[in-house]
Amino acid sequence: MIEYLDFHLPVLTIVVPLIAAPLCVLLGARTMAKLLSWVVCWITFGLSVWLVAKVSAVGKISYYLGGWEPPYGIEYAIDPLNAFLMTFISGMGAIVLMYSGPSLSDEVPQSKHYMFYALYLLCMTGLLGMCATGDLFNVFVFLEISSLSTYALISLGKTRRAPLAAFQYLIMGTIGATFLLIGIGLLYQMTGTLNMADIGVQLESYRTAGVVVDGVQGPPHWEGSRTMLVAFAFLTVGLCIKMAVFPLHTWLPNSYTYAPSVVTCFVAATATKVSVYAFIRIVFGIFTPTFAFELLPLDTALWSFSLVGIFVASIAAIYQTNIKRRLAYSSIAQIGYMLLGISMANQHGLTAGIVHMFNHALIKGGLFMAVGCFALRLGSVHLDDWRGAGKTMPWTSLAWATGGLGLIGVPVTCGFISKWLLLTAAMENELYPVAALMLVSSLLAVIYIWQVVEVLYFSPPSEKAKKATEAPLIMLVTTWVVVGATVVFGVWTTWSAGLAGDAARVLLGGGTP
Amino acid sequence: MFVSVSILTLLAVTAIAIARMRDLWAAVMFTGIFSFLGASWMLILDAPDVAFTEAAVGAGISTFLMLGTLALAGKKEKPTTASPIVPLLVVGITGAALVYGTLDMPHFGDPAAPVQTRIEPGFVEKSQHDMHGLPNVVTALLASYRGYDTLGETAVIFTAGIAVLMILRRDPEDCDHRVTQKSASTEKKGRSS
Amino acid sequence: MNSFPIIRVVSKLIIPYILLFGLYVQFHGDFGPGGGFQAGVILASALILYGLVFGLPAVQEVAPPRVIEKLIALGVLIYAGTGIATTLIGRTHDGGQVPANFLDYEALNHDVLHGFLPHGQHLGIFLVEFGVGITVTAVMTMIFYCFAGRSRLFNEKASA
Amino acid sequence: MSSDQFFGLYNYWIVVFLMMTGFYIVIARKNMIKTVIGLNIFQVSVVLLYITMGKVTGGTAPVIPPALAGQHDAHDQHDTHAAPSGHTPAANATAANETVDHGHADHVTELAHELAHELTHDATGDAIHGVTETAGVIYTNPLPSVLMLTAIVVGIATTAVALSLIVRISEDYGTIEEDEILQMDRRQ
Amino acid sequence: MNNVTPEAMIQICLALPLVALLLVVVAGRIPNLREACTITVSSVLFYVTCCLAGHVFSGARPHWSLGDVMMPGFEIAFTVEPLGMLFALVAAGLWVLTTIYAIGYMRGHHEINQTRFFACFAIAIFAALAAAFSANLFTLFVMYEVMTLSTYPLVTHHGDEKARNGGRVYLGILLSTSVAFFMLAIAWTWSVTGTLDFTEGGVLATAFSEGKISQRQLAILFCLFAFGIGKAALMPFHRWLPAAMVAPTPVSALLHAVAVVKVGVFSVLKIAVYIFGIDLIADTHAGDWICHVAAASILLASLVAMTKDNLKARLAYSTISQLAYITLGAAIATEASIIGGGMHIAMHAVGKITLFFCAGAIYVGAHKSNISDMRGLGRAMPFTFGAFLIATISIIGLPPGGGAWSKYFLALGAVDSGKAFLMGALMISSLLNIAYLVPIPIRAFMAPVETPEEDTQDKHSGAGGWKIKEGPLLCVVPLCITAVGSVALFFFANHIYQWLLPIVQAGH
Repeated sequence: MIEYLDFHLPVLTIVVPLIAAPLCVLLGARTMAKLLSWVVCWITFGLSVWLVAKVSAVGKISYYLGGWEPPYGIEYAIDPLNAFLMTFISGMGAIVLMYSGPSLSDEVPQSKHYMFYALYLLCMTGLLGMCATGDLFNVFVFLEISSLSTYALISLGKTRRAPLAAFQYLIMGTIGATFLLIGIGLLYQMTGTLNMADIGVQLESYRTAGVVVDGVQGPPHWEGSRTMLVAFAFLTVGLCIKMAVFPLHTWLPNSYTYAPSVVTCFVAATATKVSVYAFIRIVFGIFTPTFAFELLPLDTALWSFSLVGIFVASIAAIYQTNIKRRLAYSSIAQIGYMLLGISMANQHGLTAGIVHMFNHALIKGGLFMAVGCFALRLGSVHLDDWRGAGKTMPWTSLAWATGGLGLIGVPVTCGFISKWLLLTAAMENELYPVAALMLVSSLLAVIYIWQVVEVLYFSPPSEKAKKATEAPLIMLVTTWVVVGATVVFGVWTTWSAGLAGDAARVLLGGGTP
Repeated sequence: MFVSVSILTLLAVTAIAIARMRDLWAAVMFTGIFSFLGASWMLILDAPDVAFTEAAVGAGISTFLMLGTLALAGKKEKPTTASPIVPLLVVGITGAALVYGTLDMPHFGDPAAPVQTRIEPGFVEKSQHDMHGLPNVVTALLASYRGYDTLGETAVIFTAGIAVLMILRRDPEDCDHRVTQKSASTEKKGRSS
Repeated sequence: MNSFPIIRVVSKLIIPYILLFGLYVQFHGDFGPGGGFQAGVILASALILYGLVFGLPAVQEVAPPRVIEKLIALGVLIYAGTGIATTLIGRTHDGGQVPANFLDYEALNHDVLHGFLPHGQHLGIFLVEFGVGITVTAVMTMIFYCFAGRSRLFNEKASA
Repeated sequence: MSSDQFFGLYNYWIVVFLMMTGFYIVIARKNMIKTVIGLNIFQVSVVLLYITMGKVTGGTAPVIPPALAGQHDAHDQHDTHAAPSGHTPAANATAANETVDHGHADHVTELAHELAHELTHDATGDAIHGVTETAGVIYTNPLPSVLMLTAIVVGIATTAVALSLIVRISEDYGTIEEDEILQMDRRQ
Repeated sequence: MNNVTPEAMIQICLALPLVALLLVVVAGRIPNLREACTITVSSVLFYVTCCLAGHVFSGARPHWSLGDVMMPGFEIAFTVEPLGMLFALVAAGLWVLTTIYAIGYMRGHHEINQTRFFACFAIAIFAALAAAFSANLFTLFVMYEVMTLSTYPLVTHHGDEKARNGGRVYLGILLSTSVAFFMLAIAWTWSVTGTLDFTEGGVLATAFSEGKISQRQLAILFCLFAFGIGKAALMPFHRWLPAAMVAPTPVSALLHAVAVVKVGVFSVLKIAVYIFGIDLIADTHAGDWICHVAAASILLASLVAMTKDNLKARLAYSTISQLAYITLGAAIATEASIIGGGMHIAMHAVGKITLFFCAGAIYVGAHKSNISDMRGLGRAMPFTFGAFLIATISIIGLPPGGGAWSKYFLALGAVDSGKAFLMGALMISSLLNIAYLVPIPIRAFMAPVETPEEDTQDKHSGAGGWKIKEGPLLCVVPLCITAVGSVALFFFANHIYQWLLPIVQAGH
């Protein structure tokens, strides 16, 4: 049994939730579906923890689906980076699902619960599949699984704006996916293969031997190949839409705001991170940092977009009275930090970017979970209605404050670790203005977080806050598990920073640890 | 050559026509025609499976679905007041980038293109060996070599099915839900005013 | 639409052939263009045609939404189940048993009714195409139900 | 630009034009159904892009004539009896299986070479190296077709979800013009 | 305590405040038990700190590390050296007194949320000790932030609009400066030197000699540190200090005398000594800009203090001025000035806490917070105002107040460095100190009570109008002790000098 699981670990991690989704529909009953999805989520989490342990022990794992070797078949290629990512996706998935119960009953009609569970599992499957795969087209397919289920989940929101937000996201998301598809097509055309590693090898050979264009041997450096440039551009833009990088972020605020709280928790914690991962994979795994950052000024472009995005989104966040929207803008800003780290393309920067993916998932997950608790008890996510809730919902308020400190990047929370790593990486690259701007921008987070804290603790209670009681135990406990994790991983960073460091090393061409 | 040129021209004309049309019903019909033309060209390009599917999906299901939606949501598009400059600019840049990208592409039908030569032996020979004589190589690829993609595809379809069911199914409880929602929104309105 | 008798008669005549064609496409995918997806679309279109002509209640009697809903799930399960089955069975190699990867149809080799029942890759492809066919048919039908269920036109017809 | 280049690339350009028309409809039009139509055109054009790149001059659809297929079937049945597994095995990189698979992989590569030789043996005319060619027939690369089958299915799935969202929106707002809806929301 | 190693003592010192925190939370519902716990633990802590001080001042440098809990290279580690030890002694000693005082004050004033108050207090003390013992910049920074956050609930203790605004300024300035400047400076240091450890002689000296950082950059870096450590309240980042005056008086005492501001100036000193190295600062004139800023702060803050009628506000500006002395000491960076700065931490702490205790006692006892209302109050509160007078003398720098020595050393340092204008600034400032502090006790004792009827009543009832109406006993006793302490320090200064001497000599 152990041997069986061990051998099929990469695929089981993805297929188990995939199978559970139709089972939920087949069962049809709310409680059964709930039970099943709980169990499956935790199994998936267990499997991915196992996977991460295995990768740490033996290095990169390949799994050939259908037994077909690449480039004929599809390969699952697990290395420290995606194993790490899969662990926290499935972990967040499991914990948010545990959390979901009361909030779900409040926001989604009971008869639709089993479908919610099915779609939730599918969303998780899609995200996990995107991480695990080593095949470009497979990335697209799983991206669509996760996207479609996300659209549907968002449309479950209580107000009539939810379907609208879902539609807007669908249009943007599909444009992004189609751009991705075009990019994949162009790459396929120039290399004749879809396996990422194989494309990398092929491009390497062009770099040394040159591309044959019109039957003429080209010069042995492939920035000359215009097709490759355009392919890269389309992949980047497509993923940037999915990541919600600043000028392409328009879908995100509405989606996060009007989706049911549970969906927001899960999506905010995981979805954009996976696109960031795919971007990392494409830049470092297929093309090379040399191509992306030296031949193309992508690094400068990313810094400028990230920094502008961080400032614009943070300032926008300050002006939002809807807390979910406020956090949504904050998410856009935080993506900027991840990209800043990645664009530095060195060990420290990349580690910082990857760690921040993880840390931000925890922080934002925790904050949105706290918002969900408030939404359940206060029936509103407007700042005005939250006045004085610190008295009646002390634990939830404290969770918000703690998570908020993480977002600000106060020491002893994991937000500090990412910020610190980013800062030192920027210093190492002698990007002093970037470092300074980054720090100044993080002060904006103080404003939009602390305003809420003040409202919670120092305002005369609103009508709703007076009547409110503390959130249900299960929601409170899970929220605190996540918020507690932000503190735990702020002190004990050996695991997260260590894994991220390994991942960065592998990506930068170093040997597996 | 002549056939393909004329089909391509027709495709372009249809696309422009759709873009300019305000009558949604006609636009949907033209989209169906567009898919059909596309399918015919795919047939010329030796992709009968895709052509078959595109005809069934593009000219069949999606037209049907869109007509169904039109019946529920209205048939006329309102003229937009927004200036088309920005979209045109975006499209222009994207298109220019793509055309720029084509310049180094292997030419149409080039037998030496990486797509044709990279995998050695190619899928056709390999599948003959592996599949014990399965005539349709596309099916072999679809279901076996890239069977996992197809599992993903089935999952996508499944997702879409559940999604549509969840978005559109009316449940008795759903009605109550909408009522409470309406009252919540009026409450909010009252407060803000 | 059901007020036109000609359409009713014609569709009654056509539907069996559509179904037959759908089944042909489903099981003949190995040999010519076609496969589970196309077959599913065709089979669903037969149901949809039936629904359009004879009304939603009539077609829902033939294919109840509850059943269709379960079929959506069933198809995916057949597909993924085939994959899981291959991992569980493993493949025979040099007389010994070695693990077979997910969706490795080589594990489905068997000697029962050799030459009559498909085996190995053929069996695998048959099974997964079957799964795809079921899901696609069910999903397309379900989408039709959902859209038609929202349509005032159909609801009035149901009450009339 | 040489005429050679023009004739080699013009159908890509038309495909690009089609894509951009679709893309324009998506971003310029505020009517939701029109947006979805644009998305459809965009996606169909991408399918055309892939299919175009798979085509090889003088090629034919990758469906092997049954006569030829039968020939191989016979060959393979013989083969199957000799070795129960006749295709490239799972050369899984996991350490445990490596040794087993390695030997097997060699064996299979050998088989594949033998087969390739056999296949090209009676080929007529100039065999262009590497082009998929069996018994004198050049086959178009089937992989783009397969990818696009998946993409079409994904496309219709997206369309279905989009349209169902439109139905809900039009029920809730009474319109499917994005401008009007945004105005209504702002007024609220 | 003889068989306990100094390393273990560090652990005990750091653990005790946390134990206190736990006990306070657990015993929150029973005030007497809660306070007993706090007092016991704080007394034990003071005892252990004294024992540790014995080791450290006789030359030991105990070290304890939590290991690389953070990223490799960033460890939470503690090394005790004399400067930190002195600060820890001050903090631990004053914690006992502040606790006692706080009990009197909080109960006398019927404050709410007392449990939260004592809990946050314990965390603040923990952070102060940990910062004092920190072995590297990283630990120092972490503890600095912990301190900021743990004192925020104290500042906003009343929870009203005023408290919220005060807290906003407090948190805003402290967090902003620490994130925008301090963190940047740390990262810069890390990127230049590759280490954050406090090393005798300074880590930047090597980097400078290797040309990794220029003279001008060093000056900028020093500015970043000096301004980044917002708790040092260098102008123009001083606004938080008066803003934090909304807090209850024991908190003000804690903020202004013991924990918060002292962590700030202590950090500046420690960075000057162990990151830059006093020789480097002296050679490269890295501190020159800050010298000017500090001198300006000293004078301006004193001038502003004169305009304030609210006693606590006046004391707050006085604090800003006095803190700038210490920053100045660090920026001048001669042996004498560093010792003077270090000494001033202790001298000012004891003096200023006395003044705040007095302000609080007056508030509890007479419900007066404005200086103009305190005419003749000295007759009713002789102990309080007596202590006030003594502390005033110390703050001004007149013998027999402890402040005399520290100011003497600072002046000596200024002369050594050849910056005569600094000497002038110090002199003028002392005069200003006299001008804004001395009138308070003088008026309290000498001036007639304003309301005549009350005056006559007093004459009738009491012997010569001396009707004693002091604050609660628990308030008055601590302030007498600290007043006596500030005099004692005058005679004790030589020891402090001897203790601090190793830190300035190590670099040579």
